[in-house]
Order: sequence, then C-alpha cells, then structure tokens
Amino acid sequence: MTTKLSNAQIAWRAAQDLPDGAYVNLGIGFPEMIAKFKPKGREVIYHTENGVLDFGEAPPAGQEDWDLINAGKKAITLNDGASFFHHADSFAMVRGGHLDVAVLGAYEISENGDLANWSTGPGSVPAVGGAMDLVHGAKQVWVVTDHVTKKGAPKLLKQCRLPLTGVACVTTVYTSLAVVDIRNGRFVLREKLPGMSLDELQALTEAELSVEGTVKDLVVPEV
Amino acid sequence: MTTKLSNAQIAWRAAQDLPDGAYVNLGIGFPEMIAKFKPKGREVIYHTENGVLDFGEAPPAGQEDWDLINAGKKAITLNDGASFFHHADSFAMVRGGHLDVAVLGAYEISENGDLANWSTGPGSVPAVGGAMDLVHGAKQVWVVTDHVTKKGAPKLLKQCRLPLTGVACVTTVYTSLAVVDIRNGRFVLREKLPGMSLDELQALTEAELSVEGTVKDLVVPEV
Amino acid sequence: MNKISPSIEDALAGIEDGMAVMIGGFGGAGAPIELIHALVDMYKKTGSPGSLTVINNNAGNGAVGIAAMIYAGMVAKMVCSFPRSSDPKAFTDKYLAGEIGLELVPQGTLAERIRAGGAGIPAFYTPSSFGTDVAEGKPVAEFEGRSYVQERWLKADVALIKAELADRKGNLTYRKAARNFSPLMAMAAKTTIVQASRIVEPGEVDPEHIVTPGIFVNRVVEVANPQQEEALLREGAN
Amino acid sequence: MNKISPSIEDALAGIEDGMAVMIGGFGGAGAPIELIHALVDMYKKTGSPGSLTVINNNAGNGAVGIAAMIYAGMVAKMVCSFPRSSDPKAFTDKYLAGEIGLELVPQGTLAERIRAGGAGIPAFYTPSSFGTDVAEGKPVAEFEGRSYVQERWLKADVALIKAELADRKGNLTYRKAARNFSPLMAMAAKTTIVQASRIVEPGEVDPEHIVTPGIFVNRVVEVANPQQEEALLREGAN
Repeated sequence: MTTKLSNAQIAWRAAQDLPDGAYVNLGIGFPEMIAKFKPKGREVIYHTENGVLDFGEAPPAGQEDWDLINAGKKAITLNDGASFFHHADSFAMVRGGHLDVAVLGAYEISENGDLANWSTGPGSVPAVGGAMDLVHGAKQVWVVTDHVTKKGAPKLLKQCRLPLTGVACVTTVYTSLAVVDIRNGRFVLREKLPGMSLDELQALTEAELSVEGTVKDLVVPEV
Repeated sequence: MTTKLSNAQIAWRAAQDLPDGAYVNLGIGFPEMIAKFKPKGREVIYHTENGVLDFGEAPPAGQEDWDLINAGKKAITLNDGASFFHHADSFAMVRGGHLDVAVLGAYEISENGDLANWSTGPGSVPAVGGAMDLVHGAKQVWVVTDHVTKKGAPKLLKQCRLPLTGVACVTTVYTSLAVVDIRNGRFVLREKLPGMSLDELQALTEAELSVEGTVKDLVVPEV
Repeated sequence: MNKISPSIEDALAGIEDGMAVMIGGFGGAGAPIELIHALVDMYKKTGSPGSLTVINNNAGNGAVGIAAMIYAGMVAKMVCSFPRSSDPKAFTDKYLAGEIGLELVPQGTLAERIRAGGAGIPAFYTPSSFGTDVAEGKPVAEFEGRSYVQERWLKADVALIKAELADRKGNLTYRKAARNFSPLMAMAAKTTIVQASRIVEPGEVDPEHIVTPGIFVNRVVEVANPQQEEALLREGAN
Repeated sequence: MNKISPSIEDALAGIEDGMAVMIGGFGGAGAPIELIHALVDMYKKTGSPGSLTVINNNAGNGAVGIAAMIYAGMVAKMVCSFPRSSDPKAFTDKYLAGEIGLELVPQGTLAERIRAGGAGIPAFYTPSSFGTDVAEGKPVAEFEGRSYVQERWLKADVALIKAELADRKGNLTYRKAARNFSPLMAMAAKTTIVQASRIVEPGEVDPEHIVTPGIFVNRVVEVANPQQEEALLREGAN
C-alpha cells in the first residue's frame, strides 16, 4: 500500500488532466516533470515565459544550444510550429488569459485559493520570477506539492501564513495524498489515496475538506 | 514680390529644417509634400503610423502594391533598411518619444502651442486618426499652414476656438508668411516674408508675435 | 491540434447578434474581404448576425468590406479613429441620420487599448487626447509633472483578420503594411478567425519570423488570391 | 546615417556614475557579455561608471556578466525579478551585508514596465502582485469587479543588448530565446547600445523579419563569435 505519492507520481497524476490541445506553462523545478507523463495522443503546447512557445524535450547532453532555454534555464528543443517572442508578448500570453493551464509549486495554499510559494519570510534573498504573473490569467492554475511540509505540518490551510504569491488564484491542488479542487472558497476533495480514510486525510489538512459527490481513489502507477 | 508662399513653398521651407538622420512623421495631405523638398545629402527616415519605417517615394503608376501604403492610404516604396511592425509598436514609436519631428496641418494654433486640426465642430463626422498621438512624443511638432483662413481670419490665436487636438504641443509653425517658434507660451517670430513689415504680419496674427534677436527674411525659391 | 476550417462558413460559425467584432486592416490593406463578405451574405440570408459593434481604424470605404456591412444594416456601432475616408458615404449617411453609433478613439489609443485587452491590462495612461473633447469624462492623472488620460482595455467576441501564411497550429505571418492592427486584434478577441493566403506545415515558417503565435488564433481558413480592398475600390467595385 | 561604432569602447562612451542601465538577457541567453566586461574593465581602470542601477531579470550568476559588475563594486542597486539563480553568490553576499539595493519586480510586470517606458505609457494596471507584499504602497483599483495594482513605467539612461544581425541604421534581429527583454529595453533607454554578432547591409534582412526597428537603436558594435554566458558558466569561467 502506497503511503504517499512521490513527486514523479504527483506529476504523473497532474499530467493525466492535461486537456488535448492545451497551452500550458509548467513552473520551473517540480512542475516541469509533468511534461514527461503527458498521456500519449494528446497534443499539449508548452509556453515558457522567456519567450518560446511549443518547445519539446531536452536535447541530448552535449547538443545544447544555450540560446535555446526555458525559464528554468534548461536547454530545450523546438517542435514544428514553435515561435519566439519578447518578454512583453510572452507575459501578454500569461496575463491576457491565453494559457489554459499554469502549474506551480507551493509552500502553502489556502482554501480560498491563495498561494504562497515565493518567500519563506525575512532573512533570505527574495525572488519572485514569473510566479505572480502566472497565477493570474491562466484559465486553470494547478499546484503540485507534498500534502504536508517536511516537518509534517499541513500545507492546505485556512489562511496562508507566508507572504502570498497571489490571491484566490489556485484552482486545483495535486498533492502526495489527494487531488483537491478549489471551488467557492472551499477545498473540494476529488480523489484520495485508497488506503487512507477521510478522517486521516483531514487530520493532515488544516482547512476543511468538502466532499461533493463521490471521492475517487487516487491511483497512480509506479513511475 | 511674393505676397504669400504657396503650400509647396511652405513645405520647402519646413523641409530645410529637417535634421540629418532624423526620424520624421509627415501627416497626411499637405505635410506629406515636405518629403519632396528634403535637402540633398541629408538622410531622413520616414515613419508612417500604419506600421512602416524608412519608406521611399511613391511607385510609378500601375506598379502600386496596395498592401504597401502610408497612413494617407497612398502607395509607397521601401528603402533598404525598412521594417514592418504592428500598430501598437508603431504608436510606441510616436508616444514614446522616438520620433524627432512630427508635422501636421492646422485649423488653429494658440500661442501656448495648443493645436486644433481635427474637428470644425458639430454637424460633421468627427475623425481624429493619429493626430492626437502624433502631437505627443515627437521631440518637435511642426505645423504647416496658411497664415490665415480662407476668409482671412488669423489662425495663430491667443486661444483656440475649435476643439483641440492637443495642449501645448506645437513647437514651430511654418506659415505662408512666416516661421514662428513657440517658446514659453509665446509666438517667437523667426522669419517673415521680406516684403512685409512686422506690423502688417501682426495685423494678420491674433496673438502677439515676440521678437528675440534678429528676424530673418523668409526666402523661398519658386517650387 | 488542427485549427484549419474546411470553409469560410465553418470558420465564421457562432458569430451572434450584438457581438463586438474586431476587423483587421488599415485603409485598404489587410482587410479580410472574403470573411467580411461571407458574413454579409450570412446576414442577408438569415438576418443574423446583426447589431454588431465593429472595431477597425476606419468606418468603411466605398461599398466593399465594412462599408458593405454598414449598407447591409448589420452594424449598430463603429469604434474607430477615422470614419472619414475617401468615400465614407455608407457610414456618413447612417451617422448623420442617427442610425449608427460611433465611439471615436485616437488611433494610437485604439491600438494600445486593443493590445491592453489582449495583454490583460485593464487600464493605462496615455498623453493622447489630454485636454481635448475626446478625453471628456475619463479619469486624468499627473505623472512626473505631466498630465495623462486613463484609457480602458478593448476586447471583442470575435476578430476577423487576414494573414499571409498560417499553419494548423494558428501561427501567422502578414504581408507588408497589411499587418497593422491584426496581431493586436488576434490577442484581444475570444475567437480569432483568420483568412490566410496560404496554409503551410508547422515548421515551414522560421520560428523567428512568426508574427502571431498560434496561441492567439482559433480558426484558420485558406483564401488563396484574396481580394485587396484598395484594389477593389480602385476598380470601382460595389 | 551610420550607427556603427568602431570599437566597444567607443560604443560605451558616455556612461556615467549613477546611471540606470538596462542589460538584456534572461539567465545566460542574450547577455551582452563583451559590452558588460568592457564596462567592468573601464570601471576597474578609471573608477567610473560606478553606483549604477542595473535592470535585468536576474542579479548575476557565477562571476561573469552582471555578477562581474557586482564583484567589481560598480552596482548600487538591482531591479530584477529573480536574484536567486544557480550561483548567485555575488549578489547574495552584498545584499545580505546591506551593500547593494534591490527592487524586486514580478517578471511580467518588469517586462510590461519596460515596454511602457518605451511606449510613453507612464502607468498601467496589472493583476500581478495584487494582495501581496510586492504591491505594498502601490495604488490599487477595481475594474470590472477585479482588483489591480498600478505600476509605473521603467526607463533607463542606457540599454546594453546583444543582437544577432544589425545594420548601420540600427535594425536588429535576435537569436532564439536570447531575444527576451532586449527588444523592450531598446525602446526604453535614452541610449541603446548593441553588440551584434554580424553587421549586414541595410536591406539584407527582410523588412518583415526585423524585430527591433533602427529607430530604437543608437549604437551598434560588431562582436563576432560572442561569448555565451551560460556556456561560460558551465565552463567554470570566472
């Protein structure tokens, strides 16, 4: 029995929800992993905020062109139909509502969809990048994250404690234990690990998990 | 003795002040004539607000490409080094202060540089085009105009009576009788027709014509 | 992903009464004549789509393009900068008779408002029109000692534009000054419908040369050898 | 009209203490390494230009490019979205010691503020950063039921950018994702200085393919086979 999903498994689960023909921005780091698990037969067009649309996989080592990178500064390749544009046009795509899905990581998510993912508070160097733009404009904003912090504290909260990235912006959270939609200011549980009771999941979640209809089993292959 | 300059002569005079290497927008109609009189040896790059920089003369009749036109909808040709861009980029050039000179026609100009050139008041179809943008942003805004209306009334006024195109925007007025700079809210006479006294010119000008230093003769060849 | 429509009629499906329609083109360059005339035919046949708000720099010329829409009676309002063109009779008559609305917008402001609509910028400040009748009722603010007028974004339900090359993913190039407002309108409309002179395979156009990335485009229909509005007018078409 | 400078030193002339300098590049793509390093050499030799405000998406990486400027001590303040890169030691140490300023700007807002600076738009509203610490002190307004933050334009005295092709009139193309902020910065600086990998004759680049029209460019210097920041970093350069 799986006690929690690995990051790769969370990415796999999120990838199953990518709509065919969608324009998608995968945040740097963990969310980038989603591309690897895109279901076969679906065409997804990836956007990276540094000015490339419709890029493909990483090139083989040694064949990188360092003028052809994504927002995570990783080397990429182009699909047929790719295009280049400057940063203002790139964020017009983001802010103007042209992306179907943006996926980000999170420190904390609140039940009204607030996201905190850019600052752990004073003392460090603050860095926000494109996150504050990406949380606005995309039709769906997904978060992929462990369900709890490394210390075991809930990350799905009534209110975020850390500095916010955006207000009321997250639409779905894919965690190591569950898939949770945010609707009308509430966490609505869509799927949970089959080995876990609702009470057990609720104990690891600060805000109330609503149930509307059936909660499906969150079943993910080894990846 | 010339009693007044023709439009072509006004255009000739304005053309003599085109700086070498300048980026210039010539308003549709009368101002467009200025290009014809550009002094030899000076390179001037013309901008047209519908998205072409560095265009050349009209093509021979019958060789027009109607996808290659200026803001006056006249067929143009391209110089080596021309470029195409969309309307927002084109007006970024205008509004962003990148043009050296914009030249427009006028119904009325006031001594503080207000311009009225788009509406003769109620009853007609209003049409403003790019004029309200062109009067802002260009480093110099020139007006070419007859010194008086067809009925003989002054066009250089204390205050405009017709609806304004822009406030305090005109820097120089090239008229059929004089060249007048606008400085610190005053008309400063730079040149006048040699056959005309200052009093005679003032009588055709509603606002006061200041004199700073010498007034030169406005001498223009037959063109 | 295949955005290619099999026919102009398919491409135009879903345009409804009362919609706001952006139409590319400046003067006679870039007008999507075949899309416009198919829409006029549709209106003449079915009485719909009518009561449209049409956004373009001009308000029609002669009897073709937007002028044909106005003559057909399907336009309730024009949003434009220059409704006086060389032959503006279609608009002028209806306007003076009070039968068509007009929102007059300075050309640069029109372009910027459309871009803002596409870029998710609900409002911005511009020096254009400050102190003029056109700014009446709009908020004014001072920045660094100079006065500016607040303008709002402009969006539309549909954009009809003309491109030179297009692929099934919706990537576009334009031809010369026919580019004008079209890349902006493609961004600002819910549904962007393109007539392209030639459809190519994805990748045939260098990624450096694509002007409108496919993300801004919904439907593409090939119209080889499209009519050119200015040429039509000069031929005296009506 | 000839905007070609005979040397990098000529191209960089007139950059003074305290100026705001926009520098193209995102991560390691598009950084004008040769211009930057010549400026660092100039500072090391003459003590000027110092106290610069540098505008870039990042705050330097390793010991090359902007990091070299920071190590040299010529940067008073960074305006950027992401000062944490893979090796941000140059900035981090100075920042934590209080020896360098930081204005943190969300990436899309940074791009839009620079474009606004170039386009004569003194302020605009964006949803980005609403309700966050980054919006503190900024005016907020509601449009169509949603809240937005007012942001101001961003301009600079100088822009240093890297292009692929350039001609004597200043027309530019870029290479792949090295385009990023450079076309915007070219618009927003009083003096735009370009290092181009190759200088061509006007007309050699198709007018449809020019990305930055020459009106936005003041000086061009050819740097054939330019260094690529990311490649330098991976080679362990310092």
